[in-house]
Parts: sequence; structure tokens; C-alpha cells
Amino acid sequence: MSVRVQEAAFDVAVEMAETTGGDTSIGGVAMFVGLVRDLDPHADAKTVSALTLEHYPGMTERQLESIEAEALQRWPLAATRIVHRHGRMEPGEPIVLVICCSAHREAAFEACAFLMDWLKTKAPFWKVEDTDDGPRWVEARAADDAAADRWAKPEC
Amino acid sequence: MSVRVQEAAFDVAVEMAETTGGDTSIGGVAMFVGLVRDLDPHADAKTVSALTLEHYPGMTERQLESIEAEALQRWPLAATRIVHRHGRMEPGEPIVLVICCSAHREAAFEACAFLMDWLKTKAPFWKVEDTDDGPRWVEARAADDAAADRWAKPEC
Amino acid sequence: MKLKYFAWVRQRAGTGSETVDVPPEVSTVAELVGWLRSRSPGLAEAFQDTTAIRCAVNQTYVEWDHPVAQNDEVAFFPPVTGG
Amino acid sequence: MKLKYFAWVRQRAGTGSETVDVPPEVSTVAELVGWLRSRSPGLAEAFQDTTAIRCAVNQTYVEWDHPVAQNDEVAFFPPVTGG
Repeated sequence: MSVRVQEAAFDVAVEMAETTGGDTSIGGVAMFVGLVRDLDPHADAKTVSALTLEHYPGMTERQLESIEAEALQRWPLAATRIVHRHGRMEPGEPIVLVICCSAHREAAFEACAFLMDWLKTKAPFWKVEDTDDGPRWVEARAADDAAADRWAKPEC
Repeated sequence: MSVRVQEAAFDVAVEMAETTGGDTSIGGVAMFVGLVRDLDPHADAKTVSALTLEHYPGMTERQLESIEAEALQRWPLAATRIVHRHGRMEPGEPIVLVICCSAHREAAFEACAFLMDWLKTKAPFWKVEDTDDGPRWVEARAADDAAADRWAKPEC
Repeated sequence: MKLKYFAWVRQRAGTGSETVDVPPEVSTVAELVGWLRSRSPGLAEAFQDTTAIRCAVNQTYVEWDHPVAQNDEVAFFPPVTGG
Repeated sequence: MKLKYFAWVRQRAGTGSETVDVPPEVSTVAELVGWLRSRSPGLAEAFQDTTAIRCAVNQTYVEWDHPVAQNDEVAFFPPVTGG
């Protein structure tokens, strides 16, 4: 169980090695890295020159730990890690990293997708984009709520 | 589009940087790394001291390229990479890496899971494990066939 | 009571955090918001449309009928956009 | 015809690859397997249970009724276990 909120960038290979920690019961590692895009995917597609992530220190860590604990309860995971950056980032820079290790790839994949969906809807981060028209707060996507909701329903 | 079959280990951070290639339209990178486990997951759970992967040079690359082309057709992906090792590996070592980059995380996750399911059932690799009882060829899992089959069916 | 504001709620409120003495009749989040609106034009603007605002009491998401007490940390912010 | 064997098929056949002249009456994979069985005890053992063997002609998976010709590369192997 491992959660970090930091301004600094991260190295995926180092994070993965620390997370698996030489545990040879692990057969699969699913990872996701979110990157800053240069196009606002919402509405009118302005060019984004930079992104600043504000968060709620204290609550952020609590929320990430609670999401991670839920993943560990729902799937047979050997290790997990969430690293989320805050502060100013430029297009192409990594924002978030989720790592899920398991004996089996299905559990690793599902838990990783679950954590990303919940991060998008529950972790107290807010993005402000620097666009051609000046700074603009990113609005929450209904699609993200729908993605998170699917984990609350029984499988079809 | 990028497929490699090699004996050498790989660095996930280097592979990810090469795959995204500074493309700032990419918002999400889903990755999967398969590792050698020290327990044979099949049958009677012998301890595995090493694994040797044999493959069919020529056909392997063709098969991986064809699987990758199918993923690129089915999902809006900005870039993909498959690196599969052959030869002798010890527990904890990486065997396979799949990277899928997309503007959206759903496409990246799905394509990555799809590629892994197909690799398990279509790529001409064969594993022989060194166990306490001597070397033993790993048998194909019915669960892997089922996992690959789900991509051929309409969603429920 | 410790109040925290984030993102555009913070910008409109004109501050990221403040410590206030709330009147005794303020016992829920909704009542707190009503009282805050009367405190400054910035807060009135911040809380004009509360459908776009979420609340956490002591770092846990709550609904608008949740009770608030003098020693609570109460935070207001827009729907989150992390990841 | 170029033949290739992998994994335990290779071990039982005693070789990883060989080039053979097949009789003209061998025109499908199934007929090729029948002919191979008669060539050596190792090949007979390798092809004893063909339900556990897959075939590729010119590096493409095929069924047992697929035609084979003199210049083909024909490979036999167990179900794959990569990843």
C-alpha cells in the first residue's frame, strides 16, 4: 500500500521496481500514466500551454489511501502504488501513475482501471489550463462519473 | 507500430518515452509487464527456479505485428509497442511489455488488455520451467483461450 | 470553524482558508452556506450556484444536510478533475 | 519441404528443423503427419496425440485439411504459452 502526492516528476521503471519489490509471486504488473495533453478535450478544443493542479493536502492522501484500500479488498493484489503530481506541468509531462501487481493479469488490469476511474471522480484535485484565451478551470466530465459508476454495479 | 522480440531485458521508462515520442495528443498510457513467477500457477504448484522461452523466429514477429495492427484498427491509439523476450529468465524478471497510448484512457486500457489476451493465445512462444522435478513444458490455459475469445464477441 | 476553498470557489471567495466564528443557529452545511453568502460579495458570488459545489467536512465528502460544529474543518470546491 | 518443430514436439522429433522430399500423394497437413509418423520412432511419438499439436504453413496457423506443397515451410508445435 503506497500513495504519494508530489510536485516532482517520477520514473516509471523506478516506481515499478519499488512496487514489485522483488516479490516473485507477481506475474503481472498493470500500469497507467496520465499525461498532460496540449488540447483541451472538452468543449472547444483550445490549445493548452500548461496545466496547474491544485489539491487539498491531507484530504487528497486520505482519499487516495481509501481508494487504494478498496482496490486491495476487491482484487487479489500483491502490491499497488498511486503517485499523483500537483503544481504546474507542461504538455507531455506525466500527471499520475497507478501500478497494480497481481499473480494474474486480469486482477491487475481491472484494479488499475478501477483506480483511475475513481481518481478522476473522487480525488480532490482541480486542473486549471493556460489556454490561448487565458487560464480556465477544467470542468468535470460526465463520462468520468459514468466510468466510476460502473464499478458500483453488478457485472452484466 | 512497433514490435520487438529479444533476449535482453528492457527498461519500462525508456520504452514508454520512445513510444509516446513527445506526442502531446496522448493523454493516457496503459502498460502491462509480465514477470516470471516462482510458482507454477498450473496443477500442482511446483517451485520454478527458471523459465526458458522458445519461439518461432519470423512467425513470432508476423503474429505480433498482425495483433498490433488489429488493435490499431479497433481502438483510437496514438502509439503502441510490444516487446517480448525469449531465452532463459529467472523469477522476477520481465518477460513481456505491452504499451498502448491514446488520447483517452479507456481505449488505452482496453487495447492493452486485448493485446495481452491475444499474445497469450496466438504468439508462438513456449515456456519450459525448471522445477524441483526437472524441466517441464507449461501447458496452455483454457482461461487464456476464454480471455481471448471475449474480444471476438459483441459486448454484453 | 476552519473553512477551506479550492479552485474557482477559492478565487471568488478571495481566500483559500479562513477561521470563523459561526452563529449558533448554523448547524448544517446548507445553513453555513447561507450565512457565508451574507458575509461578502465574493462569497455571495462563490456560492451563487451551489449545484456546482461539493463539500467535505473533516476531509470527508458530505451532503448539504450534514451537521457542522465549531471545531470542524469545512471545505468547498467544484467537482474534482484529477488524474 | 522445410519442416520445423517446436517445444516438446521438437524434443520428441529429435530435431528442430529438417528439409524433406515428401511423396507426391501427400497433399494436406493431415497426410503429411501420417507420412511423418512412419519416418522414425521419435516422429511417431511426437505425432501420437495430434489433438495437442498446432500447425502453421508458411508462418500462418492452418487446420489439418490445409494443402501443403513442396516449397512450403510447415511447422508443428503445442498450443502456445507466451506472455
